[in-house]
Amino acid sequence: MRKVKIYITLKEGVLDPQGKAVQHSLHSLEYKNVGEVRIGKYMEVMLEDEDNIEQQVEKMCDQLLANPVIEDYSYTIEEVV
Amino acid sequence: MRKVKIYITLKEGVLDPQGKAVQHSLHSLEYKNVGEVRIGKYMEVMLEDEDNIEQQVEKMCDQLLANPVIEDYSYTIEEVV
Amino acid sequence: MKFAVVVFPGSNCDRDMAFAITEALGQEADLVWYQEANLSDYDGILLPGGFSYGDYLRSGAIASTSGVIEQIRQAAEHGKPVLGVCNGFQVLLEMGLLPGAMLPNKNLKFMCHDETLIVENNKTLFTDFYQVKEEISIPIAHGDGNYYCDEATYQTLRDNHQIAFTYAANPNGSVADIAGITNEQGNVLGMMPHPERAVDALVGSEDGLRLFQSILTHWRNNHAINA
Amino acid sequence: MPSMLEISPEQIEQQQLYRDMGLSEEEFQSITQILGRRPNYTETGLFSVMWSEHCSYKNSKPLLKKFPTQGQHVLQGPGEGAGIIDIGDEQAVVFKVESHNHPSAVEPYQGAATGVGGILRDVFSMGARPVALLNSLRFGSLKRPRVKYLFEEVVRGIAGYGNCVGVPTVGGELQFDDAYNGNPLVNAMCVGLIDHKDIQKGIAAGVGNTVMYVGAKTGRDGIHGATFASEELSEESEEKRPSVQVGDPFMEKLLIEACLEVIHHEALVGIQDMGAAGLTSSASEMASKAGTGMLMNMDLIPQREENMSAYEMMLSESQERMLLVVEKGREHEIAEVFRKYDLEAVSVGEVTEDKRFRLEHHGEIVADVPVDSLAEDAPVYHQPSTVPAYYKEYQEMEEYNPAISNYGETLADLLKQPTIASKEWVYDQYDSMVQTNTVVRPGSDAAVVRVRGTEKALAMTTDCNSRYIYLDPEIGGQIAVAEAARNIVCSGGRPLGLTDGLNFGSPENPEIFWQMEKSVDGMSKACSELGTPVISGNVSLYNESIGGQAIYPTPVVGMVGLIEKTDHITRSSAKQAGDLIYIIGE
Ligand SMILES: Nc1ncnc2c1ncn2[C@@H]1O[C@H](COP(=O)(O)OP(=O)(O)O)[C@@H](O)[C@H]1O
Repeated sequence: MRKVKIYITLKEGVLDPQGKAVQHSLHSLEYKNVGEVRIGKYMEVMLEDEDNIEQQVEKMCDQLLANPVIEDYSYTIEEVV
Repeated sequence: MRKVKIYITLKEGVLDPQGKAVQHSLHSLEYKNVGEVRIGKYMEVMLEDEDNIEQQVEKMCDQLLANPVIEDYSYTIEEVV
Repeated sequence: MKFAVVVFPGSNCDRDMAFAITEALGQEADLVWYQEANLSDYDGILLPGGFSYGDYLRSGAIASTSGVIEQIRQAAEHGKPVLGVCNGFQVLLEMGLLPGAMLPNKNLKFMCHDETLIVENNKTLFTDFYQVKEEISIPIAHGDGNYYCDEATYQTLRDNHQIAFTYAANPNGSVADIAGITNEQGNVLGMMPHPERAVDALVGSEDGLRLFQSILTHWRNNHAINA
Repeated sequence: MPSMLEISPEQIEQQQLYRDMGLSEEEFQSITQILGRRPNYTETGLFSVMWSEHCSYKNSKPLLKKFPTQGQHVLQGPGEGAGIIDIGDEQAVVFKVESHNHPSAVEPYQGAATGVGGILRDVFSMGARPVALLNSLRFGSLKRPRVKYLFEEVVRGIAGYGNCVGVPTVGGELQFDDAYNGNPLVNAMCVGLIDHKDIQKGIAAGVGNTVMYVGAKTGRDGIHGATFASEELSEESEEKRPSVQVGDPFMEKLLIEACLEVIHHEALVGIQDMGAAGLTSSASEMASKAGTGMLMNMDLIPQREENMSAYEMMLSESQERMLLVVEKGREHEIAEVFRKYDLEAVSVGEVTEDKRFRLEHHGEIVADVPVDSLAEDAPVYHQPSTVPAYYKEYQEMEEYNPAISNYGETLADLLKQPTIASKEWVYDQYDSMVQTNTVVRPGSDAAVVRVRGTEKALAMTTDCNSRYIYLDPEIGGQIAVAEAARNIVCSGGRPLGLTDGLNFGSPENPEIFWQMEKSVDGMSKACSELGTPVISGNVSLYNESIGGQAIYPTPVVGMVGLIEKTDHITRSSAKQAGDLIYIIGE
């Protein structure tokens, strides 16, 4: 069994209205030292072992989990027992 | 400048309809080895250096970024130049 | 009776709420912008539906950190009626005035239609114009209306009769079919369905009007006693 | 890109770089003639978007002229953000339809969402409060996974935007057909209400007045969206993907409220949204309409990204932006109104006398062209038209009457078709009730929205049976208008007028141009007969999938009618057992 952790972020240059709203709110909460905030998704997918697991994860991301038009992704794979 | 990476996940025991739906879609795409899928948030917050930066991050999470009724959070802090 | 309808950036049922008060109930209502609000002059506080701050991060989360929240908390402590509808309910949850949290609807879709609600507790200042177990028709319009709380909280809600309304046919996955809950004192009600959209037969049902009439009658009775 | 590194005018000409921007050789030559010199890179960009089909209607203008646009109650016909029709009591209804087909084909959620955002801005920039949204959608076969994905995401996008801004989505129409497999259609219509005294115009009047920019910052998104919308989809569209814009409905909601407040301010001279071709079209159109010029300082444009060139800023289609012209010296009063909504209004330029459109960047003039040459002097093409081979073939066919053996089965089969089946799955996702004026919700012939404070209500519908139009564009065009009118009448209303969304394939194909011609003829005829003028509309051409398969001709009709008294409202549902059923007509 593997635990795949996937991080999905908006591509650079793509507007992130959510991040902007959160940044604004942090400022009004007096966290004046907050700079840019970008908000993405974090997924944990449990996978039964298979060959080419990395290839599989990338295919899943391209096909479904990330939207390649506006999002990038990265991932890590951990062994679970 | 620091880049804080924040991971927000649903507490164990809290149902994750989105994760369920993604798991289902992955199964119909013939990824039969997919087990549980949990979906959370991934945030990148740029922070100007301050003392007690960890304390600050935790306060931000408690106050706004995570909802303790349903969510847990963890974070890492990186130096940026 | 004079109501404040608290308007956050992104609220969009604020006018509807005010119309329900002024046109259907025949009382006064002011739209008060969250930054300029002075709630002390009002007899009742209404938190309308909509998408405060675009529902970004979590529905109601950003609004629940704004300055006016302290005043809402105080109004609640002073026993004034506080009603949060839809996004207003989400704000009440996020600010911790009511227990629990909202998750996305179980089908992950926004849904908008009439729902049948069951009045579970008619002994609150919001519901005593209804019969207990009465079925009423009130529209819903939400994407994050799947009410969640842990088992212990649910027990407390039940034991204290804090569950005001349930759905006859749970549309969104809410724990125990919960559609609306009150605080322990019973003067704060949060509900996902929109009673302010059900005060005029021309545009749907009139079943929501009695909720506002209950509030008014309670206020009048209190006033008569105090006077 | 700093201007010194920019491609030189000579290179643009020699390497025919203007072609990549969608300009033909003749068009480039005529620009050179207008300017008396070769245009630089920025200027070429300005012309390329303003002379695109999307902004100039260069292929469709001769056809649009055929529509009847006058009428006793018309307060504003085609030419502004949206058309306006009087409904009495010093009130008027404002409406328009807009397409977002190509963005939706590439990124369905954002494409559809920003389509809704754009049509809303067209309506509230006139000074009207948006009271209803409708849409008209076409997809290919639901058996295809990509089509299913497009369909689900488009619906989610329309819901995501419309629900958030608090304007009810009360109606629309939906058809599935293989003809749309590669090219879905997403048309959105917005209806607004206005008091006559509040009607705004997008004009830059008053030499010396200040040009202000409000709303979202300008990013590199959507550069060349207008030309993108004026091309056929190709493999390259995939690469043009960054041209997809992300919408921010929360920002739009703030803009709606702030703009509807600022229109009451006497220091406001003109207001227009930045739609397709963004700053370029809004600024040049406002000046051209007022007979003035404009000088803008690009350094002052709020920017989301670093090192943006003037070209990029002028062509960006970042969403949720408005351009205002304000009396000189009173900018702070206007900025104050926006500040309440956390919006910044920034002075970016001034109205000039010289009728030129000039841009300054880093202390240099980077564009200097006659303002009318952008807004008015685009070429007009009279495309050749030919009767399509398929049409001739159909004309010669014997009339065919299907033999039905089992009516029950046939009926069940019909009802099973996605185009005919209930659309509840779609409209349940739309908030159809917010504003609490929706008397007849989606699912009836036409939606009905009451006019609060009066006895009146508005009936509204979108219609177009594109199969009929494909088979016979002229008759089909008539049918589309007549069907819309019937829907209005059946709801208790008198048709007031219509907006049209002309979705076709490439006008450079004579058989397609024939479809355009004939359907406009048919629609015009029906409009004249029924006394329903066309007060606004939109043209979307080059709707073809990879391989050149054109969609069915799909001229969508969006019609609004007036119901004098809410008692007159009728619904299409059966009322009770025992009632008699009549068929009226032939
Ligand atoms: N098919 C059409 N029929 C009638 N009027 C049209 C049509 N297409 C465009 N128009 C009118 O031309 C004007 C310019 O339209 P357009 O450029 O689409 O506006 P926008 O810049 O908001 O997209 C508008 O007033 C519009 O109503």
